[in-house]
Amino acid sequence: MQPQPEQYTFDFHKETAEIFAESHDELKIKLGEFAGPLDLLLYLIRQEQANIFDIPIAKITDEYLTYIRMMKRLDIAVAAEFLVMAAQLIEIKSRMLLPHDPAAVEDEDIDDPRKELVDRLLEYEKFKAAAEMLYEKTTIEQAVFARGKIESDDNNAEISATVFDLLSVFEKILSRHKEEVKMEIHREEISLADMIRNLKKRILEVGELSVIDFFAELHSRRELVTAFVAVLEIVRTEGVKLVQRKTFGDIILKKVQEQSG
Amino acid sequence: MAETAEAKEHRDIAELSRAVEALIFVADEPISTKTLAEVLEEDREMIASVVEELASSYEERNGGLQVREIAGGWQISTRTECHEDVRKFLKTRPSAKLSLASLETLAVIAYKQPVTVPEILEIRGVQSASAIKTLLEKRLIITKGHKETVGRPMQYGTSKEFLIHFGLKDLSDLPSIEDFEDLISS
Amino acid sequence: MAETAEAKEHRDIAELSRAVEALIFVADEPISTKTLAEVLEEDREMIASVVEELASSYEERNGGLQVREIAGGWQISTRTECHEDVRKFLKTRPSAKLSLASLETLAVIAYKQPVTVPEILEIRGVQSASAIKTLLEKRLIITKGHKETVGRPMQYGTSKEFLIHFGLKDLSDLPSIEDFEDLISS
Repeated sequence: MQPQPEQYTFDFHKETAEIFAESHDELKIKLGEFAGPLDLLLYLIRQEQANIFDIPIAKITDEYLTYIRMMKRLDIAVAAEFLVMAAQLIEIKSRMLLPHDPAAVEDEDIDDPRKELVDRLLEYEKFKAAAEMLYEKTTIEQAVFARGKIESDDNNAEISATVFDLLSVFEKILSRHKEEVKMEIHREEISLADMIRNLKKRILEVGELSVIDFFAELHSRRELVTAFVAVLEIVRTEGVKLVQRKTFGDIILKKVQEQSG
Repeated sequence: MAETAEAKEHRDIAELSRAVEALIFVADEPISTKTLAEVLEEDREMIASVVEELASSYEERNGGLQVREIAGGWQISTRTECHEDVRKFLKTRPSAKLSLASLETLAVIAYKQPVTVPEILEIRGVQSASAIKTLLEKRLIITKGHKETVGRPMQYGTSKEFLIHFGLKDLSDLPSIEDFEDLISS
Repeated sequence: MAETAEAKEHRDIAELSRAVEALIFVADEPISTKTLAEVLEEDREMIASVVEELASSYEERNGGLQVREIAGGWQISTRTECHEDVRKFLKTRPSAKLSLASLETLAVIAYKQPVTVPEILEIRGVQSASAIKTLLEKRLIITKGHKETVGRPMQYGTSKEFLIHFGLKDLSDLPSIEDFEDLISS
């Protein structure tokens, strides 16, 4: 119940959440987020300088709920796990208020409604400390550099792969494939009649047209088939002939010169 | 006769040391004593002692480089003292740090591997999906097959890149999780 | 006073030499005296003498590496005497590495097996002939008999080595899209 502004800082290498309290019910978050409900709980317990084996559950629950409410007010999405923990805290709090069963006095430790939570917090705290250790190690490693690329690396421009890579690559191929299929369906609308008209116009414009060039403009197999049929059709019905200047050379579609006939 | 043999042996070790140094240099990943022994067709113990000797000669020389054991192999790298100059030259900043959520998830995976998503959730008390995705993408963790329980959940473990990234020789190089318990309770 | 100044200068040169060595080591290309001088904010003549000194110390040490002047810059490289061992090693580098084309082809084969070359072409949209050859050579895939259709094309599937390389117990252990669904949607 301090009326003065107070400042809480939480220093995990300035990477994680901090809560600034300007007045008792006007909390402000600074930097990041808590990594989870257990992270937040540990923070609140530390702030109260409470013994983890004897958590002042009513007080901590109130503070926890204040934090959640504040997040909501700031439009920060509150992960479902935070709400689940809130419910658990309220439940523990209410069980703590129940009168003690005098018959169970000897089993007090086991019956402590907080016990399960304390176990989880202790387990979690170990890994949090391990995370901090990893953080320190990676900081040291960032000061060490491997050699620059040398010529021999070029001979081995390969990547190593994991099962995750295998699956993501497969996913990518499938989506790439889907796009192609979509494109093909889109182009299907080019009819044989359009293709013939198109082709005829091109030949009349320039006098002759390379089949290879014309086919190269096409994308889908269906278009190629339509174009192929169109070529046959135009040779059969219009004054156009096929010319090949050398064996295996390009085939030219040539307008038949009327005066030469 | 004995002297000649000795002289020959001395020359051989120097030669071997040269070859070892050259191979560690060209390898683009830490190179194991085993691979070195195979390529050089030499006894593994012999190679091991040559590498140790090489590493300590770098140490004595106190230059800009070091030979160090990492991720089950040997690597030549710059010394930490030179990091400012190197960074300035490479124009790099310390690479993007992992978020707290990713680090926590990685710590759980490192110590509990092989471990499933629900098991990580149990310890962290929060979903770790996006952290796991990040760690997979950064290749710090790899899948370790399905667990033979209901739903056959995927199991995860740490990768070789994990060891390299955190400067660890192998997993046993990690402090034990119980050490943290003592740290917390003290 | 004079002695202290001298001591300081000596320490500085050692430090400079360390930095120069580290920079030459991390540079992708031969690094010029000019660049070194700029990065280290030092006099060019000073750097030139430090580099020369470093090069001759490598010479004296007679190890597996040399500092040499090439293409207007300085570079660390292996000594020519070691070329046979180096070449041998580069040839035997872990065969477990794959190009992206091979990886794609392998992914298609793994998830669609048994599968023929035309079917792979259909899925990847690119010819996979050389990738298939590589995968066969690396023993990651094997032939699975002919498909009883027109032309009786050869079918391919993954091998036992594939399972070993990717740490899978059997093919059912291959992750499915569902396994990562939670991760990907997040």
